Amino acid sequence: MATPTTTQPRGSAKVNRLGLEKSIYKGLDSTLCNGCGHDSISARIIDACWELGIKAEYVAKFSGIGCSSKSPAYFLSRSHGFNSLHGRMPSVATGAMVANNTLTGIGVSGDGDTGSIGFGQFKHAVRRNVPMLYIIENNGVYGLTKGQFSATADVGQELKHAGLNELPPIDLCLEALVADCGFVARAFAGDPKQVTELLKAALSFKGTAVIDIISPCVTFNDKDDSTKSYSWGKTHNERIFDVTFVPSYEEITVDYDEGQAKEVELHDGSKIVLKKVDRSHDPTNRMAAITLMEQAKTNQLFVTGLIYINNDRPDLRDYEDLPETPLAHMPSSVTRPSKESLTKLMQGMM
Amino acid sequence: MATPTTTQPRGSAKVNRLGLEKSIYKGLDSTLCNGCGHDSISARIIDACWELGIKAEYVAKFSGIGCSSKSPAYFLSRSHGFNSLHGRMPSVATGAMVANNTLTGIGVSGDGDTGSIGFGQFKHAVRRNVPMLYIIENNGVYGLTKGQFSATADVGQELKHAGLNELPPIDLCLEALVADCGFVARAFAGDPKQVTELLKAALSFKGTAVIDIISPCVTFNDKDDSTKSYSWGKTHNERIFDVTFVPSYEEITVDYDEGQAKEVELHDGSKIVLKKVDRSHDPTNRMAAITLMEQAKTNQLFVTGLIYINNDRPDLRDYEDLPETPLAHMPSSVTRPSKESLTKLMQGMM
Amino acid sequence: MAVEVQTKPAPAPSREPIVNDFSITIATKNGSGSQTANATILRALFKMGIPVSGKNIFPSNIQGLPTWYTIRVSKDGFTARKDESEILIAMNKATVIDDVQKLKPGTMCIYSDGLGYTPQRDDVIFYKIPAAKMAAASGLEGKLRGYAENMAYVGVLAHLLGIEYVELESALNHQFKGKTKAVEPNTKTIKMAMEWAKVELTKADSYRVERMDKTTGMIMLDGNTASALGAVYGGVTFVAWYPITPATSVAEALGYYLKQLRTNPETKKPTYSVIQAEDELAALGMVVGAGWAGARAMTSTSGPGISLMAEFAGYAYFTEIPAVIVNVQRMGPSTGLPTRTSQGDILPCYFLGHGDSKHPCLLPGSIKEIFEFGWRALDLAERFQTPIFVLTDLDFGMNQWMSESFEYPDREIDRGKVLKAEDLERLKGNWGRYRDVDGDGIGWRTLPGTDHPLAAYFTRGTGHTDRATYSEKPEEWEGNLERLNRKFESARKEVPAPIEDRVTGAEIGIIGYGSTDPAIVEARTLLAKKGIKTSYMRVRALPLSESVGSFIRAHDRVYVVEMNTDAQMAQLVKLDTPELAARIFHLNKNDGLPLTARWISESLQKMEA
Amino acid sequence: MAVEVQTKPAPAPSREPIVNDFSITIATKNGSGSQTANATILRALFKMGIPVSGKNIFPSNIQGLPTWYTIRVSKDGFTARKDESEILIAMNKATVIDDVQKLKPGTMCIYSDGLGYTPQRDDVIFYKIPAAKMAAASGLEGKLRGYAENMAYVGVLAHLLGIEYVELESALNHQFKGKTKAVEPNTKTIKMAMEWAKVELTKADSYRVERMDKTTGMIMLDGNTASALGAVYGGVTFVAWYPITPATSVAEALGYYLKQLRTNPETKKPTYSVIQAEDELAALGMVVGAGWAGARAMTSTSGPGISLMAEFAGYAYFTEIPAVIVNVQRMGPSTGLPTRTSQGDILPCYFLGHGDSKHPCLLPGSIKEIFEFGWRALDLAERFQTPIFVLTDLDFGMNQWMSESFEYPDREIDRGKVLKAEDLERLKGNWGRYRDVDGDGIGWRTLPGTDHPLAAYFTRGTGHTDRATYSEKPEEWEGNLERLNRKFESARKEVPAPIEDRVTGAEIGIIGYGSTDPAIVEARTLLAKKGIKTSYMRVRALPLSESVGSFIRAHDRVYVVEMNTDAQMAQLVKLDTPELAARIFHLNKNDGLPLTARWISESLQKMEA
Ligand SMILES: Cc1ncc(C[n+]2csc(CCOP(=O)(O)OP(=O)(O)O)c2C)c(N)n1
Ligand SMILES: Cc1ncc(C[n+]2csc(CCOP(=O)(O)OP(=O)(O)O)c2C)c(N)n1
Ligand code: SF4
Ligand code: SF4
Ligand SMILES: [Mg+2]
Ligand SMILES: [Mg+2]
Repeated sequence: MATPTTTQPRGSAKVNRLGLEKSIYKGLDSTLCNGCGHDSISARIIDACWELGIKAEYVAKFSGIGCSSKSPAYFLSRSHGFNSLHGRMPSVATGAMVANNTLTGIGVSGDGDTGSIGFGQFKHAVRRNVPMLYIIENNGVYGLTKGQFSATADVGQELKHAGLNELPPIDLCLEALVADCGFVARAFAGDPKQVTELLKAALSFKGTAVIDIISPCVTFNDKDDSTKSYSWGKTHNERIFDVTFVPSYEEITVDYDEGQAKEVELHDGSKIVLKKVDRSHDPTNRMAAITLMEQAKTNQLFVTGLIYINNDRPDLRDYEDLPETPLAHMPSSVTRPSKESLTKLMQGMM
Repeated sequence: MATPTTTQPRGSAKVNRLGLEKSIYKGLDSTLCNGCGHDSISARIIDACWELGIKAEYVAKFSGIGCSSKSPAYFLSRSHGFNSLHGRMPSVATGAMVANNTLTGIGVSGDGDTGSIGFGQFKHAVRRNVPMLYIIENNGVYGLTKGQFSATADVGQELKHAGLNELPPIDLCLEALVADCGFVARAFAGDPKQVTELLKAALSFKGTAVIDIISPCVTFNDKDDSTKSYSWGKTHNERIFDVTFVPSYEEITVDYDEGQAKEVELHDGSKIVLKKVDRSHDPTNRMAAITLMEQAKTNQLFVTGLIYINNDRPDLRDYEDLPETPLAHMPSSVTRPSKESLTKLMQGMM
Repeated sequence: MAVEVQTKPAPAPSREPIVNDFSITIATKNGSGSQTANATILRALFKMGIPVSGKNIFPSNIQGLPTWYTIRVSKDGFTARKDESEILIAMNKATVIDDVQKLKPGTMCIYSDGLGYTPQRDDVIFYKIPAAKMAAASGLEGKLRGYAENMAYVGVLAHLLGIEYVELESALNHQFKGKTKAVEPNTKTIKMAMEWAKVELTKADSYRVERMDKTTGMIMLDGNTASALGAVYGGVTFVAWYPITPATSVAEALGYYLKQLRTNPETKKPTYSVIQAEDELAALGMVVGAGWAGARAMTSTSGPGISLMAEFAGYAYFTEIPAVIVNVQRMGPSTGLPTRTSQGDILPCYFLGHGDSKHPCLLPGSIKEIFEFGWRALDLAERFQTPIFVLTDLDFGMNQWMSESFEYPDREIDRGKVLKAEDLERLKGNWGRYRDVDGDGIGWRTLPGTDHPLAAYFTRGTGHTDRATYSEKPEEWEGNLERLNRKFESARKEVPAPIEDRVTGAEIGIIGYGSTDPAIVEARTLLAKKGIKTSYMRVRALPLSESVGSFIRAHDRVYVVEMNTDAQMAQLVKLDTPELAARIFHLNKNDGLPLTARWISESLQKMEA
Repeated sequence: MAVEVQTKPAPAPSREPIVNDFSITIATKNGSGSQTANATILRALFKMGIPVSGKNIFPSNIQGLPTWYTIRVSKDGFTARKDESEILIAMNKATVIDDVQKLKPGTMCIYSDGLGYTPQRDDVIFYKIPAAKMAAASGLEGKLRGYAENMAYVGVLAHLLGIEYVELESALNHQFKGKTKAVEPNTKTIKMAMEWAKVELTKADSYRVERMDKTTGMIMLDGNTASALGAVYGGVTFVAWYPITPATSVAEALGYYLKQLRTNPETKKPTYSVIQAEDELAALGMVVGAGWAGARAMTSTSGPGISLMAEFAGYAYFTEIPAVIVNVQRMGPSTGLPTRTSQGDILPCYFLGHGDSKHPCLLPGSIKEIFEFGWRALDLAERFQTPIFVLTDLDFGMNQWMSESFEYPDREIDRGKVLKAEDLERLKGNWGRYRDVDGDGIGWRTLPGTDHPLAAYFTRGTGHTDRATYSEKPEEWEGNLERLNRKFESARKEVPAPIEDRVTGAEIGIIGYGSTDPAIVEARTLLAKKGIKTSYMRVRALPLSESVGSFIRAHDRVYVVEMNTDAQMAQLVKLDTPELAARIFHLNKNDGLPLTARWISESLQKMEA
């Protein structure tokens, strides 16, 4: 599953631009089931961070509860991790990202964690534009509690114990869009190249970047007719773009025909190059993105790629007008007003 | 504010088809502020129920917490009321509507109640298609706690203490649409005719009928430049239709030009007649509805009327395959299986 | 086939056969399908008339982490966990060294050759079995082949202990509901393994089983099934729930049995509704809504769900809406150990909600009682118009227990005080929702949809008069709260009373509850052997019965045995009988494993010393 | 103008002037703008050097329902509520009859002619004032005219009691920050009313005020402002909150003062962040996230919010993340009486969360202490790496109190045990997040972003080793919980100790806490007058100090005075000192109104009898 990309050090280079080997970006051994989609996403996160030369010490990992939410233990062992409560990752990440504005945030959640119990927090975090990568490892099922339906299960989906699902699915990309998310993507865990490139782009995005990754649960929901299975994914994955991420410190070397590709520049000067594959879609057009997702939902299409990007929204750190020094490191001399100020206040209250 | 409609008893008739005077449909005296939009909505609920000849004893009223959520005390005193917890009206109504499938449910919530703390429950209730009228009395502010921003406040909205809002608003109609709601409408509390007709239509709808009613808070958010103020509403209210509701037991007498109106028939045989007013909009087209709301949100347009209607989704009572006898009245002879059945079970476990 | 048997005789001196009195631990990996094998052994023993119990010590993981299944075989009928096992079946490479380490001298170990393990102890009898080869010979493929490995140890164990093949076969038939296709490959492997063992192994240990008649008329099942059945026979009509270990199987069993027992035979329609909510706040919200509208409504959850239900629990307490909340306790605080047992939610449930809230809690102490309290809880909830918590735990809920057969409810379903339209007619509408007309603190309620112009009232979490209208008046607030306390006192008398075993001459009393009962019962026999007489009171509900006081008064020292960190029941006992506090001692432990008789008896002796 | 003055002399025999010792109740409607008027009276009296306190008894409504504002004037410095007022200003038609009914003989009532009320009692002195007319004469329009009616009673009262006009004027200037445009219409009306009263009224009552010097150096403010200021001077850097009465003004004051005091003068950037969350679950989640990342983080809420915070509180307890939660208590259970006071969340906060969770709670007993505990709570949270609850209540939080000036914190900000990159270098990475290296149960933590390859650890609500890796091992679980209990015991010694006033020869002890302190202090003087000596211990935190036990031991009977239904503190005291339980008595009342000295003293005497 090696994923050669433009940003990876060339040739036989075993170290990235920080001079680190990829193994440095690993985590503990996974305790998920063999073949679980979540594990391949962890591998892609490791790839992306290594390739980008991200300093893991400045990354904070967040998750809720579920098999998916366990995965932050399985990548970036040099990063602080916060395995929070079921559905509450968004609020925790909000607090942490405001407390220290130098951190890069990576959140991993599940479809149950985000779509059911955490739905409100998810929508509000997106609305606030909390600067973080928000990955949903979407398997249409509750893995850790052994196979109940999640809210992303398709109508007609069947599970061993839970039977047949009749309720319409929540489409988390559509939900993110409607909540004014500036970076919305969908991918398939079984498509390593696309996942890695999207992760890299998302990690450079300023604001909440939501990636809904269909990540098969091999134990409870991998029957061929499930839209969240490997075989469905493999046969139905319809990439709208061939995505390539070009970090700010590299030249674009990927070649593409004019007119067939679109370049989107991010705040930090990096670029996303989108080569059109099949249908024509303008990811900078919000209405087009909504329409695409709505169609995909109605027709059970598995379109993947960068659905929407908008660089223009302020993020939460802008809204909060954060100073350069992280709140976490604000010295006491700054945080405790002077004795005189108190005396003055007291006089005003006399 | 009397609202003559086709369904109201003609002439000087003081009683409806159940032979009841309108006063029977009143509630206690309101304790809301003079001029509060919520009170005029209560008056419209009274109108609608009286005009339809609904038997109040079979209605259950639900609400969360807020000024808006107090209002069920101020209409239909013959109906049981359930003033629940902040943001939790949807779950309570879900349980009650399943427990007794003969009840008509009227829920009243606020923008804070539904859009902040109750956002997840709102979306999930809509997804389940809980059979009920779900009114949001939307004033863009927390009234009862004295003037904080709610999540529907527009960018640039100013409040005395809270300052300036910078976060993008949640559009509750759009949210309902995306959650597969089959009846989505927007109205203005200062437009009695439209509110009443929409309420009547919603009360006859099978499934969740969401009406987002802009309902000015005269105490905390009625400045002219607020999109939730009376003056804004009056000047910007752009009705997309002239809505008339014709109950099943009446003939259509309202006249309209062919081609200029659309008739939508509901499950119970009643009809909604929509006379086009301004822009052309097909309320049976989901994508059109989403587009309209998205446009309205982006351009701060105040389009009102029936945004979307879809009679085809099963409601929660269908999903649950409820029997004719309400669960609440299931006799013990039915609910306690026989002694023999237990003996047999026990033998199977020996 | 290469067979290795411990040749040096183990240093066990006597070699007298040990019959029907030992524990077996089967160490495997999670998700390896060993449950069927273990259940087969358990059931075969059970059907041989031998008292057994089976406990699964499993990780919070789906596949791959270590799992230990323990079967206790006890001619005396003890079902508590024991500190050690005499027989180890080692099937997990990751733990085999540790697992063997824990064995006492003279015990035995069956291990798979697949582990690449070489025994390092000579005071334990080892039997190596070619599990993988046997499984290959089964002709099964893929995952199923792994499962067959498990049947290999079943066969070998059966041979060594003398478990009857016919009982193994019928156990498999029972599990697979007679589906030959599923049963056959398993029986085939078992037979093969038994044959192999007969030929290749020399029995060097002293453990055996023998048919008895101690399980006649008994059933075997897990507590969550009992919970579900209790509710089914209690006439539950509405269930809302959210998945959480170890409570999930309550709702799943409800779904299963309701479908079976409560589908209208004519219309094929359910006479109930089960909804998977989006979280626990919504689950209890739905239950409260349904209970208000007149359904018999319940939910099931565990620790984190309890925390999330706090606001609604307080609401239902104050607005007086019936609701049943089954809490299958797991280890907390926080996410804690989701697959380990504890009794840590006694205080949190009793006082759930802000302000002065409190709730009756039922504390079943056996599987049979879980069934009984399943239906009684629904009656009590409607009678007292209040949330009723039923607290079991993971040990009860998810493990296999032998139990007396359940008794059909001995009284009619109690729907509590509900006024119908005709009652209102009779009363000429002169009623108040929260009026205490009967002196028990319980008002009469009406249900929405009641066809009477004066039936309606307005339910609110805010202060109210006895006619349910809004009130902030100090006297009315106080009066209402006083009535609620009166109602709580009425409940004290109606909830299941403690069960006592007073022993004449005993200075020591033991108070216990819930799943620790089997360990306490056994500990008392251990203590008795040491000449220490003990009385025993098993409390079965909160608020505590007044008889707790007289029990304490009758003894010099009373030990409250429980499985939590903060001695929660001991605290409540002291609160109710402060004047006796000096006699009350904490005997609590909370490491995730069910208490053992030995721990109780030794700790008590230490404290006595 | 028509003036009606009580002509028949009231039956008061002596007619000695009553100076600086009475209460005034102003009965109005919510939203009628009377706050300004009442605050003006209060402040003018305060600036005349007379001890005063002001309490608003208001409804959960924005406009129209009855509101009573009570001003106590007490030359002896008592600030507790009194059971009755001697002066009634009746401005609300809906309540005037009831309000007058409550007056004792010999007292007085000023009422507006707008009520259409005719006095029915001849044992009370009535003054009718043409408030509407005076307001009309003010020249103000609309809403403002209504407000002017309020200034009419200010003027009349000022005349009758002798409140100095200059102080009224300067009070208005203080309130309107000197804005003449706002001040003027009010002073105009006051002057007019004073003039009118001088001419038209004959003083028939005996109440008057006289300048004193008892408030020099004192400040006047509400407790929520004190809370906010405490946090500001405690160096708070992150606040997340959700609006709820009566806690909202804590966050609002935080916003106000942080902006003023903590904006970087050069960059104009805030050195803090305040976020209005979508609910209380998110509010505490944000605080926990921020605290984990190293911010000094807090939230403020009330009852329902506490319930919703249960899961996160347990999480933060178990993962050991600092957080401060200010709970401005209101009446529960459930929505209860959102605008009435109570001390009903003692148990719920102490035990918040499922499993064996518990939390230090600070219980400030004065406005000054609210400020002090505001900053100390942040220190304690970071020192003990745990949630710290600060419990005040509506009475403290939203009412106007006179207070000693606040003292600047007497010690450096304590950021607790945090390892930096250089520390890790020194330790060669040999550290464990949950390792008890100092014997106080508190481990060392690192913050995310620490530039050292071994700085990271994984925070989880599940069982963990002292290196924060996942563990289900029984010994590790137990060991961790034991350490947490050790840490809790360390906290017991560090939280604010009780304050005692032991009286020699006193058989009776009183234990109290929080906002009931003024009533207890006054009650003790009443009791002393009856010859009943009492000692007093004001507890200031949970877990309870060990000195509580010795206090109880030193007295025969100890009364725990509190304002809740279930005598929650008394329960905790008993739990900590069960051997003394027989001496501990409950003296609790919970009707939504602050306790009065008379109630305490009479109830105690009744119980003594
Ligand atoms: C408050 C609470 N309720 C329930 C649970 C039990 N629980 C653990 S994981 C989970 C669902 C996880 O599903 P998803 O987010 O889809 O993750 P997956 O395991 O499928 O990756 C649930 C319900 C919990 N931990 N906390
Ligand atoms: C759990 C909880 N948190 C906070 C509150 C306080 N509260 C009462 S009403 C309200 C907001 C109401 O706003 P909205 O729903 O918009 O209703 P409005 O008053 O504007 O009609 C809040 C936050 C509460 N009652 N419960
Ligand atoms: S149960 Fe499913 S989601 Fe969980 S680890 Fe296994 S495959 Fe992955
Ligand atoms: S505060 Fe606003 S929302 Fe509340 S009653 Fe008054 S006008 Fe209505
Ligand atoms: Mg999932
Ligand atoms: Mg609002």
